[in-house]
Amino acid sequence: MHKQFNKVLKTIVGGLLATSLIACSPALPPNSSGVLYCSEGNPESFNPQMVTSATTLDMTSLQLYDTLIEYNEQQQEFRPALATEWKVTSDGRVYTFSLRENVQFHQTPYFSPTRSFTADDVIFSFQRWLDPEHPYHFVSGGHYPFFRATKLDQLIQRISAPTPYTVRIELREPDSSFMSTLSSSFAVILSAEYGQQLLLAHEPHRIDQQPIGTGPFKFRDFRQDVSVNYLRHDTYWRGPAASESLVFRITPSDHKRMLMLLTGDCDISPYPPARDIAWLKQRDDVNVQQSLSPNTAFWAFNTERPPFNQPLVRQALAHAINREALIRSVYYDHAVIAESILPDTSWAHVALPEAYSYDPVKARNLLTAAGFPNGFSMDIWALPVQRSYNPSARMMAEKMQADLAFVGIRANIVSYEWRSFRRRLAQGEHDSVLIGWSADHSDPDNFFRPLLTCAAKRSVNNRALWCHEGFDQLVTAAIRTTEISERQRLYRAAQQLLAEEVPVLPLAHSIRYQVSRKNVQGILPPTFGGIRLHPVYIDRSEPGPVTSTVTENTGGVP
Amino acid sequence: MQPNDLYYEERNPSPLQQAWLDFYAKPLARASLYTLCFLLFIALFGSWLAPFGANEQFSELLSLPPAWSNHGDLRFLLGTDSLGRDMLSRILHGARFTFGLPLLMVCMAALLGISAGVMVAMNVGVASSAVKHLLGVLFSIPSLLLALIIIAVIGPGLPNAALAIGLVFVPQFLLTTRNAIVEELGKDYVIASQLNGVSSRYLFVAVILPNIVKPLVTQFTLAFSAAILDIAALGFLGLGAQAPVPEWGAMLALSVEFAYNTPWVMALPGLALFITLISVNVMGETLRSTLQARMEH
Amino acid sequence: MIRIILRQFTVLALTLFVLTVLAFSLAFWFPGNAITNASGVLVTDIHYQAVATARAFDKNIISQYLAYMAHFFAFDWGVSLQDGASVWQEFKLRFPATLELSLLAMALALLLGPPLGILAAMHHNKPIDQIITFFSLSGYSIPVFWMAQLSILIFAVALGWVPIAGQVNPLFDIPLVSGSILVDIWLAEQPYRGIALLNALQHMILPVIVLATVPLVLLIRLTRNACVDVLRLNFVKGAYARGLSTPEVLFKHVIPNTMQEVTLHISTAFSLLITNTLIIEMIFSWPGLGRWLVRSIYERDYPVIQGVLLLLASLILLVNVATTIFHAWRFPRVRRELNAT
Amino acid sequence: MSCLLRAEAISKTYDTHMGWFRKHSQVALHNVSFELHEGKSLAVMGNNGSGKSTLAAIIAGAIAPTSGELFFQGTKLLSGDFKNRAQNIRMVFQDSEASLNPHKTIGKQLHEALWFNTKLTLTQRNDLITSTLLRVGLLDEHRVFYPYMMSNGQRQRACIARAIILNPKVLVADEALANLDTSVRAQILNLLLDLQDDFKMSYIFITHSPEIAHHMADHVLVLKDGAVESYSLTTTAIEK
Repeated sequence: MHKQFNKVLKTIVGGLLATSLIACSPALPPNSSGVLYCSEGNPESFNPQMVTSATTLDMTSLQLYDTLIEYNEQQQEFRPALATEWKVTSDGRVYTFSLRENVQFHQTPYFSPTRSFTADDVIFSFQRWLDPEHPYHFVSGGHYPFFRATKLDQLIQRISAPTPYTVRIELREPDSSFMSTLSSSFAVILSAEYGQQLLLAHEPHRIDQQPIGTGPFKFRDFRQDVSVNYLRHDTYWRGPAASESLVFRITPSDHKRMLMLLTGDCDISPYPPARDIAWLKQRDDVNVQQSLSPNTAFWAFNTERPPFNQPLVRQALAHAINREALIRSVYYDHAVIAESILPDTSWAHVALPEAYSYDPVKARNLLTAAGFPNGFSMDIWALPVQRSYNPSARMMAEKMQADLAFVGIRANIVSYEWRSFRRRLAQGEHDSVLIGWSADHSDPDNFFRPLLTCAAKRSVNNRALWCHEGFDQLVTAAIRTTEISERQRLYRAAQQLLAEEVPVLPLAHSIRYQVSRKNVQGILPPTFGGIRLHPVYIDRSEPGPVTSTVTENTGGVP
Repeated sequence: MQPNDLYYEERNPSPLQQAWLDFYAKPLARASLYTLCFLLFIALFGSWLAPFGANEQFSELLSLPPAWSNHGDLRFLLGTDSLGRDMLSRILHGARFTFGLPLLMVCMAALLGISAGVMVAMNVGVASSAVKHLLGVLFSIPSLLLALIIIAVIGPGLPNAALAIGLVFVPQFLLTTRNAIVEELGKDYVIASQLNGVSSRYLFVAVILPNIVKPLVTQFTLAFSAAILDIAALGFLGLGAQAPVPEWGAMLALSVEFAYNTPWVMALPGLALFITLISVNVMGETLRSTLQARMEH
Repeated sequence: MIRIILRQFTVLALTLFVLTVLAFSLAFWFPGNAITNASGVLVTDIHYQAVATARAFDKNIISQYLAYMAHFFAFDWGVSLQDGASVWQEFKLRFPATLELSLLAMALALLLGPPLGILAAMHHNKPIDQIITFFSLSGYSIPVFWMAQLSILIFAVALGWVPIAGQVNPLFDIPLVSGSILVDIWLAEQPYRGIALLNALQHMILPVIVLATVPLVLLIRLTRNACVDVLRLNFVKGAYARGLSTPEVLFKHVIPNTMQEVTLHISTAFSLLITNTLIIEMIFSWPGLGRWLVRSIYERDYPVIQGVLLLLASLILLVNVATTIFHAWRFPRVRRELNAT
Repeated sequence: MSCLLRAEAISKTYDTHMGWFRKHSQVALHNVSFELHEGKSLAVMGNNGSGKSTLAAIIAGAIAPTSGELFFQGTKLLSGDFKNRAQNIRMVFQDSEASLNPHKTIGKQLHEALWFNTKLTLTQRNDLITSTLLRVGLLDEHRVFYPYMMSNGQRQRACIARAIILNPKVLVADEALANLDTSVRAQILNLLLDLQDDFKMSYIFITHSPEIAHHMADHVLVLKDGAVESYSLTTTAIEK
C-alpha cells in the first residue's frame, strides 16, 4: 500500500543496522603499545611533595620522578636511585649523598632542559618545602603535609652542595626514620631549571600542573575526570620504559573498573571490588596480584567538636561497632581486624583487643555516663575512593549506621569527590571520617607521627585533630633512639594511650589487590611507594596463556 | 431529589461517569488501575507487610540470589543485597518513598496550584498575554532541572528533594487551571449560569470545575509520572534519598556497584519503578483519551 | 513573519533577563558568602577585597547585577570552589561534549520518531500500530538510568559490542581542542584518524541510543496521535476521492499537516533530552556539563552551579524559541493565531 | 401601554491589544436607543458584525455597555446585578448545546435558576420544573437527561424552559432559531407565540431572517456597523 513510505523507512532502519554492525568489532589504535591503567580518582596535583593521597602518588611519583634513594622490600634495605652512594657521620647528624651523573630531565613541548640533573635540583626541591623564603614555597597552597607531619622540615638544619654532584644534609639531631622518609615517594626531585624558567614567565603555579621530572614517563596532558596521559621518557637513566605511553583512565567506581578490565577497556586496575576477588582469581583472562604493604583503616573522630571531645563518647563509639562483621561484608575476609593503629606485621605492634571490643551494652553505658542516654546525631564521612585499606568506605558506613542505630546514635553518611573531600577534611568540617593510612616506609613511626601528633594536626593530616602532649613525647622519644627494645617500650605506651583516648578506632589491616589482564607483562605488586609502571608493557601478540615472569627491576628493561 | 430519580440516574450516566465506564471497560487500563491501588496499599502498609526491617542486615547472608535460583533461600524471596538486607522488604518499604511521596507531593501541589489558579482566573486581566507567554516559556524548563536548582539552594536530601518536586509542579497546576478556566469563562453555558445570578463560588466549583476535569486530570497524571521519575532520578544521582533510605532510585544507584555479579539487586528496584511508571502512564493515557472522547460530544 | 521573529526575540530577551536575574540571585540564596558563591574566591583569599569591588558588592543591587552581567559576558565566571579552576575554561570544554551527545540523540529521535508515528497511524489499531504504541509507552516509562545500566550490562559487558564508558580510547591520544570528540578527531593530525573516529562512534552508540529513547517515543506518540487526527479529516478523504495515490496524499497532505502539530513539541522533546543528559553522562562517564553540574551540586560548588544552570536553561529556551519561529515560518497558519493573541 | 424596557444611547467599544503596546479600539455599538412595550416584540436585524449579538448580551446583562443606560419599568438597570435582572429579563442563546452545562442534568440546571432567585421549597421547585418542562413541550423525565442525550430541538426547548421558569417580562432570543431545521423551528416559534399569549412576555429577537421578524415582531431595529440604521414598525420595515 504505502510502498514509497515503507522504502524510506527501510533505508533508515537499514542504515542504523549497518552502523550498529560496525560496533561489533571494537576498533583499537594499530601498533600501539600504550598501557591503560584505570585509576580510582583525579590527581590532586602532579607534585607528590604536596599530597598524601595514594591515588596521586600512584599516578605521579614513580612515573614522573625519582627520589635520591629507594627502599628494597625484598632485601629490607635502601638502594641507590638518583644518589649512587651515601655516608653518615658517626653522630648520625650529617649525611652526604653522591649524585648520579648524566640523568636527563623530561623534554616536552613546554620545557627543553639544557643540562642534566645536578645537586642544584636537589637543593631546589628540598628548599621548596624547607624554606618559607623559597620562591616556590607558597605556590599551589604551600602545604607539604608529609614533611610537616614527619617534622622533616624541622629536622633538617642545613642542606648544601659542596660539589655539583654531592649533597650534604645536616640534621639537628639523629633520627632513625630519616632514611625511610627520604626514600618515600614524597621526596621527589624537581627541575631547578624549569622552576627558574617558570619564574621568569610569571607562571610558577604551572610547576605542579605541567610537571618536569627525571622519571620514566613525561607528562602529556590531563583532563579532569577523563584521563592523564604520559609519554615515554626516552632518555631515562634506567633505560626507556617498556611501553610508549601510559594512560591513567579516571574511573572512580570499582565495579566499573572491573568491567572495563574484563572488556579490555583497561589493562591494569587497582582495588578490584573485594567481593569479586575470589571470582576474579578463577578467571584465566586476568591476573590478580596482592601486596602486603602495611595499612590500617580507621574511623577518626573530630576531637575538636563536641561530643567527640569527650574520651567517654569516643570509647562508646568504639564499642558500638561490630568490626568482625565489617571484615566479612566489606572486606570479604581479605583483611584482619585491627587491634591497634599499627599493623600486626610490625615489630612494635601491641594488640589491645579489649579496648575496641564489640559490646553494645558497654557502649550504651558509656554514652549514658557521658551524658547522652538518648544518643545523638552525627555525620560519618566516607572516603569516596577505594583504598588499599578500605575497598568501600560507603558500604562500611552503611553497615556502621545500623550498628550505631542500635546504641541510639543516628548516623548520616557524607561523601564528596576525592579532592574536595580532602579539602573539607583539612578544614575540619567533619564529625568523624572513615579513612586510613598506608605505610610509606617500613618504620613503625610512619603510623604515629604523620597521623596523630600535634604537628600532624597542623599539617592537616591528623584527621582526629587530636593533640596530646604525652603521646607526642612518647613518639618523639621513640625516634631519637635506635635501641629496638627501648623503642618497643615507648611504642607500647603510645598504643596503650591511644586505646584509652581513642582518637581513632582502628578497623582493619587489609591486603591490597591489583588486577591486570593476562597480556600485561612486567607488572609487579604495588609497593610502599605505589606501583612502578616502568617495566610494564602489553603483549599484543597473544592470545594464549602467558606466564608472567616477575623480576625485580633495578634498572634493566625487559 | 425524588426517589424515582435514582432510577433515572442509573440509566443516565453523566459524561464523567461515562468516561469512567469507558475507562474501566479497557482491560489494560483496569490492570493499571489495580496495580496503582496495590502500590498505594504497599505505600501505606508496606512496612507492616515486609518480613524484615528495611535496614535489617544479615551479615551471614550477603548477596543472596532470589529464592527461585539454586542458591536462594526461601526466607528471602527476592534475595538480599550486598549488606545482607532483604530485597523484598526494602522494595516494600521503598514504595512509600518512590510512590507515596510523589503522590502526596503532587496532590499537595495540585491543591495549591488549582486553588491559586482559580483565584488568578477570577481576576482575569492581571495576567496579560505577555506574562502568559513569558511564563509559558519559563515553564518549558523541565521539572528535574528546576528541582535541581531548588536543591542546589537548599541542599540534597529526600525531604528537600520532595519539597523541590512539590514546588516545581505548583506553578504548572496554576497555569493549567488558569488557562482552562479562562477558556471556559467565555462559553455560553457559563454566561447562562452567570445570568442566573449564581454566586462566584458556585460558578467555579459546580459549573466550571467539572468541565475542566480533562486538562486537570491530564496535568495530574503527567505531573505524577514526572514526579516519580524525578524523585527516583534525584535518588539515583545521590541528590535525593540518602543511604540507607530504601528509595528505589537510591537503591539503583547503590546497585550500580554490584550489578555484574548480583544483577537482581539492580533488576528488582528498576522493575518495580518501571511497573509503577508504566501503570501511571497507561492510566494517564487512557483517562486522557476516554475523557477526550466523552467530552467532545 | 518579521513581526513573529521580533515578538519571539522580545519574549526570549525577557525570559533570558529573568533567567540571569535568577542566576544572579542564586549567589545570595546559596548558603554562605554571596561573593564567594559568585566568584569562587574565599574570604581568606588575598584577592577577596579586589573581587568584591570588581563585582560591585559595595554598591547597590543593580550595580551588582550589572557587574555580574559584565563578568558573565567577559567569560569571567569565577573559579570552581572545588579545584580553583576557571569555570569558563572548564565549561568551554564540557559544553561541546554535551552538545554533541544531545544533538546526535535528537537527530536520531527526529529521524525515527515521525516516520514510526506515521506508520503506526496509517495502520491505526492494527497489530503494527499496537506494537509501536506498546513500545513507545514502555520506552516512556522506563527509567533512563535503569535502561542505561541494563544496556551497558547487555551490550558492553555480556556481548562486548561496544565499550563501557568514555568518549574514545585514550590510547588514541586525541589532543583536547574543542571538547567535542568528533571535532577533536577531525582536527587531530593523526595517521589513523579513521579508526579513531570509528572508536569514538562505538563509544557514542549506546549513550546516544539511550538518550534518544525518551524524545523518540514522545515524538512517536505525538506524531501518531496527530496523524490519526489528520487522517480523520475530510480533506484527506477528498484527496483520495480526487484520485490521488497514497504516497501523494501522504506527502502532500498528511505529513505536512501532521508535522505542523509535531513541530511545536520538538522543544519539549529536547528539554526532556537535556534532563536525561545529566543522568546519561554520569553513567557513561561522559565529560560533559550534566555530570559536572550534578557533582557540583553535591559538592556545593556554587560558581559552577550558577554558570551551568544558566547555560542549560538558556539552551532549552533558545531551542524553544527557535522551534516556535521555525513553526511560524513553515506553517503560516499559526502566524495568524500568534498575532491574534 | 407603558414602556417596559428603554435603552438610551447604548455604546460598546472593544479594546484589543495588537502586538505589545499598541491598542486598537473597535466600536461594536454606537448610540443605540429603543423602547420596548409590554407584550410587544422587537426584532433586531443586521449583517454579521453589525453589533446585534453585543446588543443582546448588553440587554441580558452578560456584558456591560461602555456608555448609555438601560431602564426597566423606569428604573435603571445596573450591570453586574444579575439577580435583579434575572427576575425580569432572560436570554436564549443561539447555540443550545453550548449554552447548557454538559455536566448537569436539565433538571439541575433549572433548579439552579430557581435556587438562586426564588425562595421556593424543594417540592415547589420540583413542581414548577415539571410544569415548565411540560409547558415547553418536554416530558418530566427529561429533567434527568444530560444535554448530550437530547436532540437540538429538545435542547432549545430546555433553554427556553430555563429562560421562562422565572416568569420574566422580557425574553431576549439571540438567533435562537438559526440552528434548527425548518419543522422544529416552526414548532419553537409557535411555542414562543403561545408563551407570549399566556404570560404577556415581551420578546427581543436577534435574527437574520425577515420572515421571522415579519411573523413575530411589532418593531424592527436594523443595525449597521454598530449604529441604528432604521427603527420602525415591522410593516414599514419589511416594505422597505
